[in-house]
Amino acid sequence: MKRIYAIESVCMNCQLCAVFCATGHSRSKDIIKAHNREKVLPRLFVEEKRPVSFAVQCRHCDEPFCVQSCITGALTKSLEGPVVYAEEKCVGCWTCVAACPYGAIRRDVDRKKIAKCDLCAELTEPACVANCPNQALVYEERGS
Amino acid sequence: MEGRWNRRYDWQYDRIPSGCGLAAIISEAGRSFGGEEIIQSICVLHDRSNGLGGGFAGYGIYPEKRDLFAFHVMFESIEAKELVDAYFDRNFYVEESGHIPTRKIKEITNAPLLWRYFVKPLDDSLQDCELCEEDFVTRSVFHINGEIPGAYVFSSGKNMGAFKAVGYPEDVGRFYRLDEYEGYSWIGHGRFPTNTPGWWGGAHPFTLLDWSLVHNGEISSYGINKRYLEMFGYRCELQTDTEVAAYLFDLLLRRHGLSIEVACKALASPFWSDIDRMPEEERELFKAIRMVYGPALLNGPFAIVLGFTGGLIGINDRVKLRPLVAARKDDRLYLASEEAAIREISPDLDVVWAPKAGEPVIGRVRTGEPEVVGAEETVA
Amino acid sequence: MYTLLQPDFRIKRDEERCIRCGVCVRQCAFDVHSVDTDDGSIRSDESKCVACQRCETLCPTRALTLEENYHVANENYNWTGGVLKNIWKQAETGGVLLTGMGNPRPYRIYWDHLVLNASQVTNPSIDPLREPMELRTYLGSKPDSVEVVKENGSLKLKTKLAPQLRLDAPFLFSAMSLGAIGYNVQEAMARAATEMGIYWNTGEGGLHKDLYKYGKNTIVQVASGRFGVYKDYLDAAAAVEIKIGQGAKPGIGGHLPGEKVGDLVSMTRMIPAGTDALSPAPHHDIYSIEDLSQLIYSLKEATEYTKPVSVKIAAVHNVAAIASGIVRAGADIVAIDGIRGGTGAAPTMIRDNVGIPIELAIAAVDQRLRDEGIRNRASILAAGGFRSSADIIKAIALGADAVYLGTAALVAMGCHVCQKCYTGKCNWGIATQDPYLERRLNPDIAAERLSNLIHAWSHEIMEMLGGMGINAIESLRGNRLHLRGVGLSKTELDILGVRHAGAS
Amino acid sequence: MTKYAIIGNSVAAVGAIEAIRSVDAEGSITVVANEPYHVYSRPLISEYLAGETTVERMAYRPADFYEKNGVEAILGVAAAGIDFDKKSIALEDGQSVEYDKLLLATGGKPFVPPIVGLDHQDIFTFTGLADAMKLDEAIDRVKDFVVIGGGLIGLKCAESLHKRGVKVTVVELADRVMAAVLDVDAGRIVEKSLARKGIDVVTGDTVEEILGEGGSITGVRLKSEKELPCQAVVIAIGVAPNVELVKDSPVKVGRGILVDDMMGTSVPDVYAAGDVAEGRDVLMGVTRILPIWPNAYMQGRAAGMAMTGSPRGFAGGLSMNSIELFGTPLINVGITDPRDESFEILTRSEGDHLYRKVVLRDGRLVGAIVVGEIDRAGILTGLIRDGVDVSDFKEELLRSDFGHIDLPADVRERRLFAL
Repeated sequence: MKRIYAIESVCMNCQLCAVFCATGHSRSKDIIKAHNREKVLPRLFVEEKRPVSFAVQCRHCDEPFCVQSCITGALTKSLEGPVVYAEEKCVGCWTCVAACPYGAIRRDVDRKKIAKCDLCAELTEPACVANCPNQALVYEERGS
Repeated sequence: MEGRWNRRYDWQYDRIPSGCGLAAIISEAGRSFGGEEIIQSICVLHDRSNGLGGGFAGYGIYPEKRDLFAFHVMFESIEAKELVDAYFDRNFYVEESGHIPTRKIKEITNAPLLWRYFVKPLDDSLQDCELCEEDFVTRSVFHINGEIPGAYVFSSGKNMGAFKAVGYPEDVGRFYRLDEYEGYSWIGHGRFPTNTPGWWGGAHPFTLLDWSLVHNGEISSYGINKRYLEMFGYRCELQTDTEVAAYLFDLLLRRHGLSIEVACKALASPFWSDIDRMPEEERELFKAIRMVYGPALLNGPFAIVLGFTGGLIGINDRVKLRPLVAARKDDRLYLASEEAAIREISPDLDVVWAPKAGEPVIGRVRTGEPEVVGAEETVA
Repeated sequence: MYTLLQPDFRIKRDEERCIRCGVCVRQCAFDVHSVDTDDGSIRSDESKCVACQRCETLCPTRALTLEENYHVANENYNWTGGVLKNIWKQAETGGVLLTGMGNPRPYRIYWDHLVLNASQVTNPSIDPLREPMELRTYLGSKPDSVEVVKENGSLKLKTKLAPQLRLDAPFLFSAMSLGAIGYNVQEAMARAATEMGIYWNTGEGGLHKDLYKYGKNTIVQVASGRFGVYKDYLDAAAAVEIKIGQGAKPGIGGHLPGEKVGDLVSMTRMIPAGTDALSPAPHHDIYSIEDLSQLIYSLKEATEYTKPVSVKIAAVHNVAAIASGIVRAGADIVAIDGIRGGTGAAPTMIRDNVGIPIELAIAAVDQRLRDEGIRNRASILAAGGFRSSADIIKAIALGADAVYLGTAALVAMGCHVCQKCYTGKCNWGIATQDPYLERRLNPDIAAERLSNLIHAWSHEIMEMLGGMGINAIESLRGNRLHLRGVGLSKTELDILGVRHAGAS
Repeated sequence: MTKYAIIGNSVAAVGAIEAIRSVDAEGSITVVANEPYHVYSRPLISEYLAGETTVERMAYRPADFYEKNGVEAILGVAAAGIDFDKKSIALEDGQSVEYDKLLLATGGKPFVPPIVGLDHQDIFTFTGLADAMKLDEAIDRVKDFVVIGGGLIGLKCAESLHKRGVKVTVVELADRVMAAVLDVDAGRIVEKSLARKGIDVVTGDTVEEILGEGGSITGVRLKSEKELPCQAVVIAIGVAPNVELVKDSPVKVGRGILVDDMMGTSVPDVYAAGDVAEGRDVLMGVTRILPIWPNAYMQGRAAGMAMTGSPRGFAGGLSMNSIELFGTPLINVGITDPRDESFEILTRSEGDHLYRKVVLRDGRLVGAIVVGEIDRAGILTGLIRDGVDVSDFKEELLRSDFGHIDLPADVRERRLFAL
């Protein structure tokens, strides 16, 4: 399946991936509203330790620990490959957070829900990839 | 230099855009025929010219004086002629000097003094400047045209002559009594300049030594062709496309000793995409030609006919933006802007074709003399 | 010392738009922006701002605008703001004023006073979308003529030609050394050059091992510091260029401070890490033209006469005579860098006041070589501030064989011409060795941008050539009749060898 | 066509069904369970009790799960016995189910210690939906609860009861709550967070007798002789494997049903998974019961794969819990409180809200406790699971924002982008 890959050698730590991820997952899809009013959380983490940085999103594992750990069935592995998250089923137990070896699941503490990468299913290319100004994120099929 | 007769139209004569008609006939058997045929042929192309210039060149027309350079000179004034006479006296043996025969006709007016010299460089003169005959003659032509006010050499070859004037070509032919000459090869031209009253010197053909060149087109590469020639000592006094084309042939064929075929490939070179597809040896040759002779490439629309002793070349630019038709009948090769000009004088042709872009059509006297300029044998 | 200098710029932040994402904070190597930990808002200290526009460009909500500080000094026509600030700066530091990029002074740019010709009616223009249009250019020494013989019915070339560089379009990327610019920038140029069939130039900083694979499209430089010059370096290249001078700083050498000499630069330049890399003003083995000839032939010997040798000089007053000497000394290519040529670092006074415009230099050199009948013996490369395909086609019409693109290439890759290259803090990741900044220049993107530029300019040149009724670039080269001057004096026209517009 | 049978209908069964169907679309699958409900999320019974969810929303898989997976679900009917020779399960209603491959996923049952007074009313356990429903129904008439057991179940139950507005006291035998998975420091943080909300926690003590009159509870008496008044008691000490079906059978039982890494029992074609199974612990190197949800799914899945004949194996159980009590999230993984000198322990804490502990053995991470900033704690879990040598950057593990960036570049690249 197509996955998002970070290219660390050209990630410049602007973190626009996070900005556009949050915007893409906002109700308004408006970058200013998404951040200043809706306070949407990005579905990815940018790790940074100068000079290196890179974004980490859900890897949509073949054998996803999060899905196996999810106590409610909110996380499932779809046949097409992505790990699908049904927010309405999530109770915020954070078991998946503990299980995910990538640390790719974010807690939305206020809402007691998790937030994780859905590969921007409705778009042809995830927002983080599409908006990375330095092509440090690619969305492609590699090997498995 | 200001006020010089032959510089009067200096700027204007730079690349006068013109449409033209041209025609040429050669007997590859070397049989002579009268000048009326070429007049008759070019006459058909009347509408391709506008009366502002017509001209001819004939080869084999001075058989008795074949060892002498025939200078055709136009003078604006007697003073100019005196200066030229003095120049010839210093540097040449002058065997004969006199009017070029003309007939008075109402269509041709304002004729300058038209004079003909049969000359030979003095040995002393040649030794003084360590030049061969041809280079010495070339230098003399440049000297007269460049330095002597009111004088213009328009023909300087052996056993050939150029005839040109302001007027329609058929009138120019009658004016110069071409019907009274016989030659084995003839070139004719009618001119259609768009922006200036014609000047006699500006009519085609342009000549140097026995090269004569008529041209329909506009050479966009003129500026660099001229500067390139200047590097080799040519002085392009008239600043016309036709003049540089003539000189380029002189440089490549006579001075660099290239064959006609190779010279034509320099002046109308194949495209790189074609060269890239050639077998290696050929590719390297054409690469070298383009690298070395890039500044000589004639770029822009043209159909050119070049006459020389014993031969004739017709060639188009490398995308064929101007018309040129070729035909054969018996020993004759015909070239013209339009097929009609050929059919007019030879209705029943063996073969007629339109030469491809950049591919020269070469006519050559096959038997006996005269000696062919240029290197080895080439075929059309 | 308390500074009398006012900030050059003002930064306006639209608080309505700012989403406090911190892109500006993380992207500014000059530490202009910072987060106010009290309320999470972002503040800007404009005194540090160099107007590189990195923050402006990356701000996802366009919340930032940069303005010139309107009243930095009480300027007048003589005592301009720039002049006053320079004096204050020097009064505070006692140092030579340093700068980067090309000359910004308003010397006449002749390109803007030259217009091109086009065909109308009497001569058909050529449509490059339908007809072949040839930009291919060979750089190197050409003989006066070729000798061709006929053997077994086929033509054979007898003349052995000197080595040539084949360019698919008349551009090259200028010499910019590893050290002055980052590795990624060189990689991008190397890749774009390879893709587009042109060349890039290492500058005087050696050639990194990983770039040897682009050798076929690489010109290696031999400069006064001889950095990184050894057998493999020469062998890897397509051509060798001896750098005598540079348009941005004629007459002076170069100085790469030790802090920029990290492992990569050290290895490539073959000098110890952390040491200053000093390029002397003259080559200490070239004190005259005959010495140059020796070096040219040494390099030809070393490369077994398989590679053209270029000599690069700054355009100075007697450039034509110097160029002639260089050709006669055996150079296959003469590269001339005009007064608007760029640099990573130069004393401001030198950059702004020494040298002559490239237009005049091209015209003078081309004419001089023709007058001497040796124009074919060397190609002329022109450099120094070419901004567009129009500048380039005019340079070619004046007589250049091809042009070096330095600043334009950098701008294509993202340079915003803030002229702070010498600080090593280039926020665009170009003129820096800082690993945090360097990675901003993604060689994939940069190579593509360069290729795009070359593609676009090539196409524009084709269109203009076609308009003139020309379908091969060599028919325009030195063809000054396709140029006309507008608003130039007789002297200028004479030097350029161009008529005034209106003269037919 | 293979006949698969599964006894039990919780997460291990689901893991097995999903595994089988990923390989074998043809075979028949029969699920037998004594609980009458569609497969539901057992851990959500505390949310149910707290009134934060409904039975419908507790469905672990969609309503059409059985149908979509071609499963015949016999629910509300207990298995009465198994004939391992004939490969047949006898049901309590007299039916029987034949199988080729059998999975025992019978789970656990609440462990009830010998306490005096267990015959009173309003004594509850807390492991299934039915337990939660009974408690829900009791809340209206009870003001004070005592929860016996300060482990995960006990505390979640206490929190839910507290949210319903009743007074709760937790009694824990050990010296701290969640003693099985937390160390003293972390335990104290949890206790304080409970105390802040008004839940009393008694540690180091236990209920010896449930006091009452006429069947109704009036309080409990602790070992310390202290008495706590209450009207109901929840016994939430833990669960014991439900091994009754295989008593006196050839299936070997330790504390639970002993399984190998393919989840196979001592009897061919019989597998066990989930809270009933005693499998290998990835860190301890011993077999033990790990009654946690993710473990049950993974075991079920491993068993399912093995039953189809394409075994993937089970990587081994890993103790891992995530719990949030009154807004303090907490995660524990692996070995968290070793007493052995061979372990290296690093900790960092900030007040009562942040605590981070990592446990190393031979340079490898084997356990961690994260309280408070848990967001990226899964990375630690991954390092534990994969046995990554962390000795070069062990101090970094204590940072809340510890991430892949702290790993050597090559390790990072492999770990992040292997897929």
